[in-house]
Amino acid sequence: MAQQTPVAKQEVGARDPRLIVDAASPSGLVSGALRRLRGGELGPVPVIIGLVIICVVFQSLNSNFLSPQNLSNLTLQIVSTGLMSCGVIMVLLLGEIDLSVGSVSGVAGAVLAVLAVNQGINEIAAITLAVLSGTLIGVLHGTVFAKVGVPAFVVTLAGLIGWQGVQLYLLGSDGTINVPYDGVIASLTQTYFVPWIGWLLAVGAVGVYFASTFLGERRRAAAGLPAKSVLEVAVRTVLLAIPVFGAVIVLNLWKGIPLAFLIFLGFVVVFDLMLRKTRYGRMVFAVGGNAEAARRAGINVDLIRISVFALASTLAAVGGILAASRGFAVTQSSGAGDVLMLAIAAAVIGGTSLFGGRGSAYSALLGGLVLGAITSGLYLLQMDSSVRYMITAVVLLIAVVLDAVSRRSRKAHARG
Amino acid sequence: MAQQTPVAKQEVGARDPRLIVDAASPSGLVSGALRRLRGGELGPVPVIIGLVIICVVFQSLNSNFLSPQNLSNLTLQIVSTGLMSCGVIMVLLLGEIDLSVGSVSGVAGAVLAVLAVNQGINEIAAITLAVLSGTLIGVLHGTVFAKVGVPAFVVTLAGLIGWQGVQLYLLGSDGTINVPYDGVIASLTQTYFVPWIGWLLAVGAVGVYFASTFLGERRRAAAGLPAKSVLEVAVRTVLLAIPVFGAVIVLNLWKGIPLAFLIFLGFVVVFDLMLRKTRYGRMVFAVGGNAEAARRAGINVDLIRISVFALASTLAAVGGILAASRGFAVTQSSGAGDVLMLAIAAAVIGGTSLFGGRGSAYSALLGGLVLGAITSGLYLLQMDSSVRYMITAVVLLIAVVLDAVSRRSRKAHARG
Amino acid sequence: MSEPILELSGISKRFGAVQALSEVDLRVHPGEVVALLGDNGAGKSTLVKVIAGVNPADTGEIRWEGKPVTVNRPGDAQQLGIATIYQDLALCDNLDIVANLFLGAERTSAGLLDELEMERRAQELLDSLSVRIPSLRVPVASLSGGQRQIIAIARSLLGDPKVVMLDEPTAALGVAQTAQVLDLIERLRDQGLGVILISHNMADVRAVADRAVVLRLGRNAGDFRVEDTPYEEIVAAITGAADNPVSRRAGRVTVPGSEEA
Amino acid sequence: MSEPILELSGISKRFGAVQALSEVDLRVHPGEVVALLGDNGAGKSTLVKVIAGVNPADTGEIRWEGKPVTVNRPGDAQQLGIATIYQDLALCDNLDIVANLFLGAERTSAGLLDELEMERRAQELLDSLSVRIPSLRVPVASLSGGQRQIIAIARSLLGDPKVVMLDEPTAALGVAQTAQVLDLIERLRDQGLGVILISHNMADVRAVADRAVVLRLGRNAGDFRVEDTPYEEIVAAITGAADNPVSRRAGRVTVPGSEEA
Amino acid sequence: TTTTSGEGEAGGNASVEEGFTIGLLLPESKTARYEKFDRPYFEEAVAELCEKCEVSYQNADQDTSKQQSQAEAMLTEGVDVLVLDAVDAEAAGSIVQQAKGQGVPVVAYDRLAQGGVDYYVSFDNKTVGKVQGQALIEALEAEGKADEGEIVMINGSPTDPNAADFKAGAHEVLDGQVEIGAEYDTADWSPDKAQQQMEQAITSIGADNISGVYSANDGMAAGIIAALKSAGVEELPPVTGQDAELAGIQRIVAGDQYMTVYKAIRPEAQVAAGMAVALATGEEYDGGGEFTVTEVTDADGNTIPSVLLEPTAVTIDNIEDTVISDGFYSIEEICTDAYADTDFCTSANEG
Ligand SMILES: Nc1ncnc2c1ncn2[C@@H]1O[C@H](COP(=O)(O)OP(=O)(O)OP(=O)(O)O)[C@@H](O)[C@H]1O
Ligand SMILES: Nc1ncnc2c1ncn2[C@@H]1O[C@H](COP(=O)(O)OP(=O)(O)OP(=O)(O)O)[C@@H](O)[C@H]1O
Ligand SMILES: [Mg+2]
Ligand SMILES: [Mg+2]
Repeated sequence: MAQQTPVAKQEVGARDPRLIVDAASPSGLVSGALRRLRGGELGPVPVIIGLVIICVVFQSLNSNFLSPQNLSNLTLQIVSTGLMSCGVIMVLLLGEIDLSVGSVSGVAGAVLAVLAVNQGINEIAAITLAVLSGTLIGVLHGTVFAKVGVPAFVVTLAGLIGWQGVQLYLLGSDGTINVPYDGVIASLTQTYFVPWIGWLLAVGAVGVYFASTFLGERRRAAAGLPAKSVLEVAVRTVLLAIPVFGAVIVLNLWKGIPLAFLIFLGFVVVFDLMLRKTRYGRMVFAVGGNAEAARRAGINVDLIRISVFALASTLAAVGGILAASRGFAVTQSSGAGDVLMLAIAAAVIGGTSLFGGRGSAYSALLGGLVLGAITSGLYLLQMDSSVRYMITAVVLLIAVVLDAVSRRSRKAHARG
Repeated sequence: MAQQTPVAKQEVGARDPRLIVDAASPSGLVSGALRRLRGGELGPVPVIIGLVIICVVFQSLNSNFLSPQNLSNLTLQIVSTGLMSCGVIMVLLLGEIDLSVGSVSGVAGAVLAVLAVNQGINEIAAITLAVLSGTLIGVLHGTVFAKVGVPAFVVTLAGLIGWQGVQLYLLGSDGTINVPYDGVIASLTQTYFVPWIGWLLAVGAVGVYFASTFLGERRRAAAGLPAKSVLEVAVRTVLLAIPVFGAVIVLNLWKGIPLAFLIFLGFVVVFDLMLRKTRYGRMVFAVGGNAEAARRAGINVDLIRISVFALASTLAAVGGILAASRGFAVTQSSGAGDVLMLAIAAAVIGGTSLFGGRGSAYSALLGGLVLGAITSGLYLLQMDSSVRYMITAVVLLIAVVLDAVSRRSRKAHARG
Repeated sequence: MSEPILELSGISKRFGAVQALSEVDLRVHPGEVVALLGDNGAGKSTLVKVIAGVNPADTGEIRWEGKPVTVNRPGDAQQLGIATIYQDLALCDNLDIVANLFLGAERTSAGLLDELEMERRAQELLDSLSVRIPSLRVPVASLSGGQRQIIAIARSLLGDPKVVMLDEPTAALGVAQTAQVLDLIERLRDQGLGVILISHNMADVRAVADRAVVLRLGRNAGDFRVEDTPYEEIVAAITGAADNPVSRRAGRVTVPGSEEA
Repeated sequence: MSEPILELSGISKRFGAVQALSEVDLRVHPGEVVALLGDNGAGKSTLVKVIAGVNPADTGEIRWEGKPVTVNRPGDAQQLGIATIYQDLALCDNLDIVANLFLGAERTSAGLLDELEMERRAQELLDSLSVRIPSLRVPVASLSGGQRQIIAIARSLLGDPKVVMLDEPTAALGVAQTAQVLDLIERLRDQGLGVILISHNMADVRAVADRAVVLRLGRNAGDFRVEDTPYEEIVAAITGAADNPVSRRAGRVTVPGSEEA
Repeated sequence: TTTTSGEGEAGGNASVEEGFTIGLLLPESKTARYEKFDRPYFEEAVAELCEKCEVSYQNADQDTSKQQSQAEAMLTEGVDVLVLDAVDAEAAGSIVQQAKGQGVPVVAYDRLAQGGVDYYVSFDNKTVGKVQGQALIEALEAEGKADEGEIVMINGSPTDPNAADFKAGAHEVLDGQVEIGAEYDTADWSPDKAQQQMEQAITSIGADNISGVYSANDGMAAGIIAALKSAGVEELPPVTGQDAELAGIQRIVAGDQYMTVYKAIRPEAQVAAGMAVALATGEEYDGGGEFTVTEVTDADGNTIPSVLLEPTAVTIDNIEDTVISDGFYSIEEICTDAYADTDFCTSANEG
């Protein structure tokens, strides 16, 4: 009765026969990419496609949309909220939420203005103190959350309200404080780099990416581990180089690369490296994925939580400082309104999960660009606010539908 | 070498010897309550204690705080946001979030005002249509979330923005529409019941509670299942009767029980029963606890999700209608501002988890009362906005610290 | 032999870059216990999920009582009469034991949940499986591993299934509970149900299974009458080699002194 | 015999209304494999978590190499040299296999994670346990039950522990993998480590354990030399009765025809 | 079986000798004027008229339902008269109704609350918009650019009904006189949003084509000027404003902002105090010889005795005669280090 199929004896450690390997050829790359597209494993690609669609549509409606001037403005418009997003992402990775980033940015702006303008302290010292005030606030939030056990939502809601009170109090009865047009603070957003610096940075970044990836894969191959082919590394480098060089060309057509945008990009890159390449980042992901497992692995979960909230508030403070720099003023409504919602939304649109353990620092950049492009385009088109609100909603949905659909097909595959 | 301890043979189904049973005596009840307090199993009790502390402090600072007039106002002040909270709780139980409740309440108000005032449609018909518009919106949100797979945060964020646009559009350039002072709509919040009706309702509610609990426990005992003693049922009934009768006495000292507050209470009670006693409620908890397990149990997860979003928007619409009734007007800012945050915060403060699967409809009432009491008390004390914001934050934290600490001790016990 | 109640042919299923199942066939007759065996990661649970409608197959055919059917949702399988105990149990940690047992099949009276009736039935059921659980009203998150598994097993007995699939049902169970579950499987067979049993415990398989189907790296690797086949042959089919850690270990233990470092 | 490396006395632990452990004692010597046995819900995993510092005991004393110690956090136990494999595995589902293996003990070079080195070590380790996993860079959420368990076991081998506690390590493992893990336990013993093994599989226990400590309803219910004690006596201690489902089943299977309905 | 809130007797039985309580409800805390000027001026004026009187104060943070709750708290406290600066004049009807129900008279302050108030004192919102528009046209004509280029209009919040009044007033003047190249409503009156809108307007119209900017208030003017500066505009076009915020005045001094609307808040507060005291003591308010009482009809057709004050456009030329001579700001406050070497400050310090 037995009908045994003969199975060849296989060496342990040999490549698993079930693993579908893409050939190291151009056609293999393409078929692999298609397979991943269908399987929803493409990471940020759907959102990038959404962004491209938004750009094409707006450009066809108003030819100024893709003009160097508008794109240059766009890069500056997203900086402040983008930095807050970057901090929010850290908190979202933990599976928590920070509602206070807007208020904290406002307080930091107020601290900066009071110190630098009213008290006449050296601007650089004032900036440092404003950033530190953000850090302190974050440590406070984190401690109440991690040590006392008040849900992060409530802690940071109290922060949202309370720091707004502090901001109003600091600004006093005059309300608005003007920041000088020509100081260090203003220069943060008023400085543009001359073309060759832009090119230097771009070529440097792409070169470092290529070299590190290429060497890394070579070392992997040498160690007998699965590695990407030279072709794939080259293709990836080119895919990176296109937007980077494109951005440099466009920005150089206007005033050059804005310092503030570089600061933002720098934070994104550093945070990305920190999250992916350091023990600290690994621990953040672990706590967000399964806090109890992380605790059992000997990770000091409370410390991670406190530090993440501290980072989030620090970044919010930096965002507040750049907002003050860009508006040449700190007002009682700095950081209020929909700043918080935009910061969280950028993170989520960029692909960071609200449920913890999944996401990347690049969400801040991508999501920020999507939201910034929508706003920028709609302002160019000049519509009634009621219509503008409705269209914003629709465009927002369109930008994420592609991502949602591909994610959904992955979810159908996920283990329950 | 073997040193076996003799173990008596035990009947399967007998009470487990490890289970600590509180004696059915007054001292047993007290020791049981203390044990639960230490173990953090007290449900809403810590928040109630927090509420009592807030009341005592404010009363000592301003003797009008506990005056019948202020308490009567308080009951009306929390109704509109409380109803939205009730809907938000449903969504939170699913482990999702609804950012659109404020905007939906505004749209419903606008629909109501446009139909009843501008179009002159019968007020009751207008109310029905406004509620239905809320339901429709909810179905739309739920469908995009459940079927297309866009994260609920993004769907309802688009809702938050888009429905505000619709509201502005409906209200047109005039902006505010006044609702007549003497119509059906206005009477929703302007009606108070004469004393005996209040007493009738209170006695009826307490009586029904006692009878149903008593009979239920008798049936359990008869079926050989662990049941509460008559003493415990009596104590619980008294603990319920104190606030209920107290509220009736106080409200009767002013104008009587407000109809709007009864509507709110009615929704809370009905939603609580629905969540705890019906198959639908069970399914909501199951989806919130483990959506994949619910799916494997044959539950139509998509349908549950859509229905929950529909309920949330329906309740938001009802909240919007009551807000219009209380303010005699629908404005362009109806439902905007911190309405959304308050609705979610009330749910969380009341003990509903942001992570799904844990919570109760009573959170809306409790959390609403905490937030309402803080606001009301601080208004009585008359402070600068800046100071008021700061104090609100501190009081908010105090109100939940007790709950957090007791929850934390439970969490330390939880299986990872 | 009677017509098979459930028959799969050519089932393939891919996850991303992994081909978890390739062209798998399986038949179950009424009143038959089929053991589905295979190494870790061989694709057993994936096959169960295909049949249960949790993860529908990419290609392949499912026949139920001879007729082709489509099983795209868990509800489809339940309607056919397939009850499944998943390896990961699929319990709602926030719900209590009674709620988990009756999930999706709650008893109601007058539209409301009949908690009394459900709790009574639950108590009966668990007693019959000789598990001791201090209280039926605690969330299942606080239960021990074996207690959780018993809850999952008890659940499948509530409906009136024609085929029961058990994915490693006794993995976390104590000796007494394992014996009860094996008794249970025999009772199910005697009632004419088809049973698919996944287990790594050869003793259990030999005790209750009629036929053993072996998967290896996602492919069929043998179909044996359990009674007629020596233990070593089945293990060799599972591991894919006659010289495997099991036989090595067996050899070593019987010849003490020949241990390698 | 040498001084016990780990000694517990009078350990009690309560969860809400359930007294999960009452006055439990336990000793482990270097180079000794102690099997911790008991029915489902007897309190075995709770005891393991007490020792590992996950859920500290309410009362009772822990001695390490003769000296009293306090173990309030998992870090404390790790510092003493206790490695633990939990029954619920405690993996981070969102992280990949390599990240899970090295969680809390990542290898770095120049401040950055040394992924290459970690992946190499991981591959070696898993090969030595003869598991086949298509790719080491998939999130553990997508692994099969047995694959997940092997990851958890492999983790404990990375440190340099003095006592290893394994809570049902082979429950989800295939026959080959189980044999490997038993080999592994013997290797650990031969290296002079103390091992606490929880298992419901009597065959495995008999194969590797020196001593068996039985828990019943949260209390000590026996301490046997495995070699000298007949199977039935241990089972009777576990179930608390000589007449239990195991013996009934054994009796019934050997005398066919005497089945009850 | 139900009772509805009954009408009480309108106030009028308090006396200045014994003192009474006046409730002051202001709409928001995010523009400087309310907490910095309206409240203290009003308290001063009351203290002058009635030594023993108390002023009970609340700020609604731009939220109608908050204001309603605050009014309720005051009625609970037992105030004798309410002075109400409504967040939303129309929606304030419910507050007026409730006050009347308890026999508490109401003075509508700054904005004409519906529901039949007893007195009204204000700078008319529409007039403010007209003053802004007029000033902008004058500036353009002075530069001879009235029919060159386009102007950009940045209005207030689309959800703030007062913003609609300013906008309507401005349009009345501007429409037909100048070409409006772009127009935006700004959520929350947010300076950041105003800045972004201005940037987009610059992109679509071109910086050189913008001859002037209508900004509904000073806060947004800050953002607008930031956008112009960032775009590298050297010669800023005239930018309007409102509220005479200190930062706004400083920008005017520095030559960045063209004008702001100054409302002489002190007389407004004095009139309101006089009306409140008169109502509480049951007398009639006659303007005390300084102000003329006219009549205004509200949307429900009630005739309200009112005092209407004129808003003033403040430019670099009349700062001294307005905000400084009224004691609104001192030279020291305006001429901080950053503005010390502007023409205005150097001449002010010399003179
Ligand atoms: N959702 C998924 N995504 C990706 N890969 C998956 C998924 N589910 C299963 N796999 C892969 O498919 C293969 C088969 O897994 P399956 O769970 O069916 O194994 P199994 O035979 O049940 O093993 P075990 O005996 O360990 O339970 C494994 O290699 C696993 O990694
Ligand atoms: N966090 C907790 N909260 C409440 N009760 C708990 C908790 N953890 C365990 N228990 C209870 O303590 C008892 C012992 O559980 P434990 O997990 O130690 O059993 P076990 O001996 O490991 O059983 P198994 O063999 O099934 O794994 C069980 O009745 C369980 O319900
Ligand atoms: Mg499996
Ligand atoms: Mg266990």
